[in-house]
Order: sequence, then structure tokens, then C-alpha cells
Amino acid sequence: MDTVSRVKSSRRRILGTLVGIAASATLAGCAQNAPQDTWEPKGPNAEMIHDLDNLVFPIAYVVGIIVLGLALYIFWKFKDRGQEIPVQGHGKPYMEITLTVVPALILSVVGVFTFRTIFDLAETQDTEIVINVTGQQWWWEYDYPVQPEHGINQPIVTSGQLVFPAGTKVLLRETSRDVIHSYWIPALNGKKDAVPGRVHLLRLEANEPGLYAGQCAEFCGLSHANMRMEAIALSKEDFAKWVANQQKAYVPPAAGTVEAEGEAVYIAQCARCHQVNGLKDAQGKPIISAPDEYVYSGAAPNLTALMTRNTFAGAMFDLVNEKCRADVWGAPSEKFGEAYLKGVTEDCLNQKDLRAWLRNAPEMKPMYAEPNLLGPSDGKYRGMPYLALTEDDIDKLVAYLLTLK
Amino acid sequence: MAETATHSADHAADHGHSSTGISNNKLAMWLFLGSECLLFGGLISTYMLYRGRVSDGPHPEQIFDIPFTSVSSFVLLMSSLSMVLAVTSAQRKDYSRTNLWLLVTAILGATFVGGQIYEFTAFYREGLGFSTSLFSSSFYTLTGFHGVHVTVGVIMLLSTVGILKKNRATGDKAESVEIVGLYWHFVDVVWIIIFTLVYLIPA
Amino acid sequence: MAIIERPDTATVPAVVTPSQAFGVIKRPVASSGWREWLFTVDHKKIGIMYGAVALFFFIVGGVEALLIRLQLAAPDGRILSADQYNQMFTMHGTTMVFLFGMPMAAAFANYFLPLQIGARDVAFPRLNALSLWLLVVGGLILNASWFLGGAADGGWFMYAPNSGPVFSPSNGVDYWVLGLQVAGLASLIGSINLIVTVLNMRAPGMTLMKMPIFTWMILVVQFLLVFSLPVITVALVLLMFQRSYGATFFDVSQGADPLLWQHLFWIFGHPEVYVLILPAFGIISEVLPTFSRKPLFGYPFVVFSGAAIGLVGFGVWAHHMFASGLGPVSVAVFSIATMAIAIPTGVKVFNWLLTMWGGKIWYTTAMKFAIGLVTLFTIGGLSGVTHSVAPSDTQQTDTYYIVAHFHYVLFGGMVFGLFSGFYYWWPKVFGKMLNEKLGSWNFWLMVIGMNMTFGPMHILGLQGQPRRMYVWTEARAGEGFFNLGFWNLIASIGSFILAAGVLFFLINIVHTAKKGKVAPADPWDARTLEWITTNPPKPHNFDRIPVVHHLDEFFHRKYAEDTATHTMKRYATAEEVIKAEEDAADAHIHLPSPSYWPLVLALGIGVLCMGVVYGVPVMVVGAAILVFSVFGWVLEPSTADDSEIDPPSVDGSTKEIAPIG
Amino acid sequence: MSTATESHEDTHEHGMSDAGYIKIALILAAITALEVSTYYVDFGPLFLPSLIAMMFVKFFMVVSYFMHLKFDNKLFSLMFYIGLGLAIFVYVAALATFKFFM
Repeated sequence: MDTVSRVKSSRRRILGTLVGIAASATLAGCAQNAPQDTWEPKGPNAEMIHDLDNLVFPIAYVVGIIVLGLALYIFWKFKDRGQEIPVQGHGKPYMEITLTVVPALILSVVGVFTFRTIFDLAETQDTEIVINVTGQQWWWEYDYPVQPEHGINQPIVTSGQLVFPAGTKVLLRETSRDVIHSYWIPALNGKKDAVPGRVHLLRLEANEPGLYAGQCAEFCGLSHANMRMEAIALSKEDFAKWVANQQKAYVPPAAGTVEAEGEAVYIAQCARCHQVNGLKDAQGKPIISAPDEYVYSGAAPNLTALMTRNTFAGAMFDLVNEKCRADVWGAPSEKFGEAYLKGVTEDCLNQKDLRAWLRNAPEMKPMYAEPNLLGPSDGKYRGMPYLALTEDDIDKLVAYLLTLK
Repeated sequence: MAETATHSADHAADHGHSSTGISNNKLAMWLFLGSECLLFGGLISTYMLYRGRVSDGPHPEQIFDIPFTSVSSFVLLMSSLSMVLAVTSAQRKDYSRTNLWLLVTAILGATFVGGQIYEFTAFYREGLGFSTSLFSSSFYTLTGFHGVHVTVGVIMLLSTVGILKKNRATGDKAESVEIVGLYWHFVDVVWIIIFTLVYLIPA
Repeated sequence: MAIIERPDTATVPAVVTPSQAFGVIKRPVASSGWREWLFTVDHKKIGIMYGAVALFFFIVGGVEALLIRLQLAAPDGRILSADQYNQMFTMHGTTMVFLFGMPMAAAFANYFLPLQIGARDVAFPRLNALSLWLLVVGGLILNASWFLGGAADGGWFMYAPNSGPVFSPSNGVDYWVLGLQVAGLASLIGSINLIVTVLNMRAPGMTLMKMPIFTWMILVVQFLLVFSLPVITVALVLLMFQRSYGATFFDVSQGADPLLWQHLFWIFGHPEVYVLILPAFGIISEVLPTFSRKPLFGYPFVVFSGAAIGLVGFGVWAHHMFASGLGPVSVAVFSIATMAIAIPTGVKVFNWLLTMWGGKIWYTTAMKFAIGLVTLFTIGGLSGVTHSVAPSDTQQTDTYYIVAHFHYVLFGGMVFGLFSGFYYWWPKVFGKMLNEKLGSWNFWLMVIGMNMTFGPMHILGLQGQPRRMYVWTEARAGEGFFNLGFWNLIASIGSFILAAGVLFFLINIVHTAKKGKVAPADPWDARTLEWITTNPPKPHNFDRIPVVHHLDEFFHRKYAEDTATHTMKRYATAEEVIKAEEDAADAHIHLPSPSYWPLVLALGIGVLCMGVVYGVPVMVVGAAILVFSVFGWVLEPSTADDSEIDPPSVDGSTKEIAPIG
Repeated sequence: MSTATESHEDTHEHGMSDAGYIKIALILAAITALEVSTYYVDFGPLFLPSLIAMMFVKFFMVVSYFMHLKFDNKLFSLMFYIGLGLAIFVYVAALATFKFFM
């Protein structure tokens, strides 16, 4: 091997080592299993973005190391050691042109890949299931329009957790009822704002069943930090079970039980805003909530199958206790559906947070739910108000809510 | 770019020295007008985006009175002529004629503003309030901003007349008139665009 | 108008004749004490006041930042409530951008731009004072909200419809809207003033391509301001009309499109980024050559890349909106345009490095901050390139990765550049040298603190921590020792180290004021025109307006190439160069007199604005003051006799040097 | 002031006579009449382009002649047309993104 190529190859080795060190330093510095890690794609859309990252970040690393290395060399080499005042040269145009053209070439390579990925990600023609997502201060509503091919024969309305079949191309049709929110499940795709008055499309697809965490990413007011979401990918069979369960008829609690008393409390206190499909009053008339009379944004979470969800209050709180929660999160992919579909059983319920929420919601989550702040919104709440429930009422309500599964 | 820094060192001592040979004040006014292009551009764009969004309120075509607005547009256009005549007479140092033309310009401008006030009240009576719809908010904001500009222009014209009459100008008189004129013509030019885009092209 | 008979001795103060009985109110006579500052129209005094105001707000914004970092040091922080936190980050951003970054750049521009082009003052001295006082009024209105029911809480970007009356019911947003309009007006006036100054008031022989690079960058910035400020003004007016007068611009129930605000905001907001960074680029483009003892490498390329950054900067605003729901066509176009802007930026970095290449580098604190900028900005620039890739950006935007990026650019870039300027020009402004040892502490603590604070934010963001959250939860922090909690804590500790660094600067100021070393005439062996005069400069800047033959004129008056050895040889000291100028002093030097009107006019506008919140009567009072002061301004007498004008006026009409200004 | 005299000479050399200005005003009036006529007469597909064209002709006539931009220092034109050009560019681009909505 002649000297020149040896120098070259050793330079290459040094460069490679440096890139390696920088990259591994970054990786070693990362948390393991951070639920919202953008560098752990779990679906084709996020993978497309990650492929692009895998191109751009190394380029940035290499350029950065070359430039900073050069800078350090210059800082050391041309230190004032008593040398002469240098010749007052004003620059070399050929060098300038080179240093303009080289970055331009690098960027045009990046540009081509970027361009392609933008249009690949915008693809929506081959959608297999559509779910409407509506942001609201400070929770997300999911509504599944009728799609008989997925067994959805009547609209399903839910909140907190987006449940969808794995390995299926899901199209979210996003909008908002009040301010701008942004839907973001990092493992599945980049974020897309939910803007009132507009419908934005976001494609999600999960490779495997599992739970994927996300968070509202556009500042949306007081409780922005508490507006979380979880996306639940189930196998196609498990999803069919979930769909069927969501559509099953309402079974009122047997008369005389504490659950039945709880139903009465619910009708008196909660049914103004919250909907439980199939719930009927004493005369047998269906009870239809009218949240738009009380809530600025015009909706409150539909509680029909509350106990099939693991979270409440905009996914701020777990509806299951820590142990049961860990069972679901920790379940391997093939067991995940089974663990999730168990829902919230009595021994799994997170009694503490749920009761505290019922006792005084505004204390649990900052919201515009105080009477003296309601002037500009014509007296309507944003978020859940303080209801002055007695402890007895709360006991009954919890018992009743446990029947909603 | 003009590079005429030919003044002697003696002249350079004076503040009146100018590297480009053009007046500071005029340059500042032109920069301001360049900036105003983006101000009115933003207001016009807002209107263009919202022109068709009328909610329950009246549509533009229902309330615009094209013959009336055409006349007031014409009045404003002609005020540009009287303004330019004021400038040329000031440059000839014929200040009595300058004052006359400035007054004519101010009267024409005031007529335009009066017409706009009349128009606004007529629209209001037909149910187009400021809060009625996106169309109404953006229409009133755009034309109102323009109206305020015209009003400020009228005040500037009348003040110039006063200052010239009392001989209290602190600078070059002809240039002051010319600069007021630049502002005035710009206001006219903006109306040329508003008249076409807002009134003549239906939503 | 003050007439300064060219002094026989250097110590003669500005001799001012009182105003003649001509006009409504007499012009004030230059006096000592507070009046000297309140009514001054001297660009140097105004520059110092700009600096003081900006430094004050830097500390205010810094304290806000520390509170934010305290809150986020641990999960479920309880230092601030959600509402307080939202106000805090809104005001931190707003303060740092509008009340620190822009005014501090304006301070440098005001002080040094006339000196660098060999002028006695700016084109419109009274308008210059007006800009300052409007900025002060704007800053007061913005921060008064803290004491009047809470500050704005919608983020510095104030997206509609969250900024509407329903979602932001306190008056905070009203004060924000008004304060920014006033501060914007201040910048607009200032920018027109400076453009005219640069174009029209250069010393003889100083062609555009012989202007110091700092002046060039300031010129580009002023053009950016002139053409971007009206856009934010439109947005602010629309929001004000909605909040205060029932307009419907962002009322979605009427069919409004919230993206209108985003477009208007970012059409302004992106050029604004360059407004903040280019002055710092200009400063270090002066500092690097000075301390490398070499001219700036590729001067014309640095100039044109600055102009290119400015121009292209108007075409990339939508890259702040990649997740906003623009169509793929718009996203693709803006993505590519954004990449294009990396090219001129890269040109700058390469030219700085090549300036140092082959130099004789002298590591003063000013130089350390300048190379701090070069390295830290490079990191910020590269993370910026990763955002320009729109699909990646949808993962990164609104996370701490963005926070990391723009703090590397704005703190590592803008703030380091400004600090470099402090250390470089302090002797010029105050005649005393800042202490280099304290400076070293200042620099190293800031470098360490800055990297500890913002470095971990790259990891936080890429691992999914969104911005603008008043708490983060352990449940989403991941496992392992280096989880997000660890990095949040490191960032918080870093922010206090950073603050300690800034504290050393404040200590240095006090130390220097008390027992600082008196600065020699040319402490850095500098290169540009501002050094061809005393430290600090006399009120009229130059005894004789220097005639310019070279780029880096001052250097070429001191050094020439030895034809035999082809090395640079010094043949004159700075003192000799300055002496030569003093000996040939101009016979008549005109400086404008102080004036009451800039201050009164600014107050009038302030009162007028408060009328939007407090009702029509207040507005009427404000308007009355405004109209009165405008007439006072226009009719303000000139104190000079015609005979004292040089050259004598032709038709007797010219009474003042700067009739409107 | 040294520049004041210069700009005097400039305008006298390049400016127009009063009659010239009146002629311009008459042309502007005629174009305005034509514009208004589009409201009453059907111009078919030419409606929009012709209105825009007439608007620009009027605009540039006032700017070039009444505001002297045609005769004055090119620096003034630069300042104004940069602003105008940027305004057209950014606002047309912004409005276009509302059209490329999906």
C-alpha cells in the first residue's frame, strides 16, 4: 500500500471512528423504552420518516465533525505564537464556489429523498379503515363511522384510547372543536394538527399489536401538558371482538342494587353532558346528553363502554391501578390483545384517582371550569366542573361506572 | 446602486451631505411606502380569503353600490392630479398656487372620506355590522384602514397649507409638498387596487 | 440645532445655544443629569440606553427561563401553576425576541453604524430617539400585564383561535398585542432611519463594498424589518379587532381559517429569525478578522450570502407549519426552499473559519465568544437542516429538539455574538476595558451552561418530550439511568450555570465601572472606522470626517505591505492616525439639539394604546397628546442662524439639518 | 442643504409639464370608466384578466408619472418595488397554500 492511500484509509478510519463515537454517545445517552421515542418506529409511516433520519442525521454528523474538527485545528494551529502579521489576502473565489457547490449537492440529494417521502406519506388511496378524531380541550374523541367490513354497523364513539387493527392502513380524519391540537403517536407517524373548521388526514399503521403512547403536540391552552393519548393496536380478531363489545346493548343494573342507585346519581349529575348509549329514564325514554348547553366545545366524553378503556380525563389518569397497568403495557405482542380486552375489573380499578376526579375535577386538572372564569364563553365550562357530590354518591357512581364495560 | 459619493471633504462635514445624492426625507418616505405595500397586501389578502364567507349577513354583491363607489373612486383619482399640480407649482416656487391645489386635493380627499362614511352607514343599515361575518370584518378593516390613511393625508395636506401660509416650514418647501404628495398618491394607488379587487370582481 | 465651533481643546463640551423665539416650544438646551439622557437625540446616548433597556429585559427573560427550568427539573413540578407556566414561557419568548434580541442589536447598530460609516449621527436623530422611547413604552405595556391580571399565555406565536377572547380571557393577550404593535412601530421607524443613514451618510470614498461587514449585516436586517414588520402588524391588528371590537377574523364558527394567523405570523416570524442572528454575524465578522489579524475571508461572498439569507428568508416561512396541515405540494416546496437557505449560511461559517486560517489568533474574551458562536451556531445550523426535511420535522416540531435547535442558534449564535460585541466595543463606548479574567469566567460558564442546558434537549425532543408543557410525567420518561428525567435535571442544572456566567458579566460591568483599566486608543489593533476617534467618541464622533480608500480603512492607515519582504509592517500608531485627523478638524460641525417631542410622542402612543383596554376617554387623551406632539415636532424651531449653516442655505428656507428627523 | 438643490434640478429636467399630467389623468379616468363598464357589460372570459390588467396599468401610471418614479433616482424604485414584489410574492404564495389544501 502506498503512503497516500494509507493516509487516506487511516483518515477514513479516524472519521469512521469519530462518527461512531458521536453516534453511540448519543444512543447511550438515550432512555430505554421511552414511550414517545421518535427513533423507535413501529409502523410503516414512522419507518419512512426514520429511513430519512437515517440518511440526514449521519450526513449532519459527518459535516459537523469535519467542520468542528477543522475549527479546533484552526484554533490550535493559528494561535498567536509571535508569528508575523499575515498577508492581507481577501479570499479565493474558486474556494468560495467550491464551498457553495458542495453543500448544494449534498442538500440536493437530501432534497430528492425528502420530496419522495413527503408524497409517499401523503398517500391515502389505499386506506382500509377510517376513524374520525376530534380534539377538544383537553382530550381526544374517536368516532368510528359505519364500516360493515369491520363489523361497525353503528357509529362507535369513544375517547382516551384509539383502538385500531394492527397491520391495517388506518386513516384518521382529524379536526377540532375549539383550538388547534396536534395528533402525535411518535411510534406510528409524525404529527398532524387538528384544526377547527378543517379536516386533516393522517395515516397510521402499526406492525404489531401493542400500546403506543402519544401526546397533543400543539399548545392548546391551560392543560396542554395533560392532553395525552394512547393508540391501541389489536390483532384483527381482537379488534373484531372489541368492535362487537362496543356495540352491545346496554344492560341496566338490577333494581335495588347499589349500581342501580349509582345509575340514578349518574342520571341526575352526569347525564347532562356525558352520554351512555342505551340508558333510559324511568319512563323508558332514551337519555340524550346535551353537552353543548354546558360545555363550550359542545362535547363531553362518551362513557358507554368506559371500563374497556385504561385511561380517563384525556388520558391524564389511569383507570386501572399500577399492577394491572403494568400487565397490559408489559404484555408481549401476541398476548397483548387478550390483556387489553379484559378491560377494567373491580380489583383493577384505580379507585384513588377516579374518586378524586369525581370529588373535585378542577382540582385534579387545570381547566376553565370555575364559575368566575366563564364570562367570555357565555357561562359554559371547558372541562369538567366541580359537582359537589357526597362521598355516598361517589361510592354509588363508582359502582355504576364499573358496570359500563 | 448609485454610487456618487463625490462630495468634497468639506461638504461631508455637513449633515446635508448625501452619499447617493438623494434626499434623506424622500428616501425615508419611499421606504415607508414599500413597507406599506406589505401592510395593505396583508389586509387585502385577508379580504380575498374571507370575501365569500358571509354567514347570515349580506353578500358583497347585495350591498355594493357600484355607481356610487365609482364616483368616489373617480374623485380620489382626480385628487392625484391636483396633488401633482401642487407639487409642480411648489417646485416653481408659486406657493399661492401650491396652496390652492393642496386645498383642492384636501377637499377631494375629504369628499372621498365623506363618501366612505356614507357608504359604511348605508351598509350598516342594511345589516352589515363589523361583527356580522368574516366578509364584513375584513371589508371594514381593509377599507377602514384605507380611509384612515386618506384622513391622515387630508390632515397632512391642510397642515402643509397652514405651514406654507405662515411660512413656518423647517425644511425645503417643495420637497415637503412632494413628500406629502408621495403619500397621497400611494393612498390613491392602494384604492385603485381595492376598487378592482373588492368592488368590481365578485366573490 | 447645536453648533459646535470646532474646539481648540478636546474637552470642550457641546456648546448649545438656546432655541430662538420661533415655534411652539423651545428646544431644550443640552444639560447634565437626567435631562441629558431623556431628551437626547445623540445616537451614542440612544445606543447606550437601548443597551441598558435590552440588558434589563435580558435579565427579566432570563429569570423567567430559570423559573421554567426549575419547574421542569423534576416530574410533576409544583413551582408554577399551569397558568403561571404558560405565562412564563410566553413572556420568556416574547421578551427575549422583542425586548432583548432586537433592541440589543439596535443598541449596537445605533452606536456603531454611524461611527463605522464615518457619519456624525443618524439621518433622523429625533426619530431615533422616538424609536427608543417607543420600545420602552412597548416593553412597559407588555410587562405591565404581570401586575394587571396576568400576562399573555398563548405562546410567543399566539396561535389563533387559542388567542381569542374565549380561550384567553385575561387581558394579558391585549397587552401583548398592544405592546408588540408599539415595539414594532419602534423597529419600523428605526429601520427606515438606519437604511437612510447607511445609504446616504457614508463618509467620502466609502462605497457600499467598502462598508464594514457589521454595517452590511445591519443594513440587511433593517430591510428585513421594513418589509416584515407590517405583516405582523396586520396580524396583530386583526387579533386586536377580534378581542376588543368583536371582529370575527379567527372565529371558526363563522367560517374563519386559523391558518391565516399562522401564515401572517410566520411571514414575519421567519425573517425575524434572521433579524436576530444577522447582527451577531456582523459583530463576529468584525471580531474574527481583528483578532486573526487578517481581513474577512471572501468579504463579497459574506455580503452577498447575508443578502441572500435575507431574501430567501422571505420564502421559507411555511416550514414552521409542516404539521399544520398544508398540502404535500406546499410542504415539498417550502421544504426544498428551506434547504436552500442552508447554503448561504454554510458559506458564512466557512468564511469565518478561513478568515482564521493562516491568521495570528489572539484569544481575548471577545474572540472566545466569537468562536463560540462559530462552533455552537454550526451545531444549531446542522440540526436546522434536519428540520428542513419536512417528514422528519413532523416528528421534531413542537418537541424539545426544536427548543434545542433554536437555542443553539439564538443563544449560541445571537447571544454569544452580542457578548463578543460587548467585550470588543466596551472600551470604545465607555473608555474602559472589561476585565479579561472575569470575562474568561463569564465565557466558560456560559459555554458549559449553554451546552448542558440545551444539549440534552436534543435527546429529550427526539425521545418525545413536547414543548410548552408545564409538567412532564414519569410515566413517559422511559427506563434506565439516562431517562428523560435525568436529562431534564441536567438541563435545569445547566441553566443555573448559564445564569452564573451571565452574572459574571454583570459583576464585570460593575468592576470595570469602579476600577476598570482605562482603554488605550486602539486596544485590539482594530481595523474599521469607528476606531479612528477617541474612546469614548466625542459628541460629534469625528473631528474630521475620514476619507475612505480601503475596506478596513483604519488597518491600512496603520499598516502597509513591506515591498521587500511581502509582510505587513506597521508604520503608524493609532494615536498618530487619530492625531492626524484631529489636526485637520472640520471648521464647522452641526449637531442637532435635544428635543422633548420624541419622549412626549412615545408617551402619547402609549396612552392611546391603553385606551384599547381602558376605553375611549383614555384613547382620546392619548390621541390628543399624539396630535399635539406631532405638531410640536414638525414646528420645532431650529436654533441655528442661516449664517451658521455650512454651506449657507440658498433661498433662506433651510433652517435645520434634519427637518423631519 | 446641498441635496435640495440637486433634486430641484432633477425634477425640472425629467418631470412632466402640467399638460402632461392632465393627459395622464384623462387616460386614468378613461380606464376607470372602462373598468366600471365591466360591471354592466359582459366581458365573458376576458372579464377577470382585463380587470387585473387595467388595475395594474393604472397602478403603474400613477406610480411612474404622478410619483415620478420613472424620472427619479433608481434607488426609490428599488425601495418601493422590493416592497411591492415581496408583498405580491408572499401573499400570493400564502393564499395559494389555502388552495393546495389537501
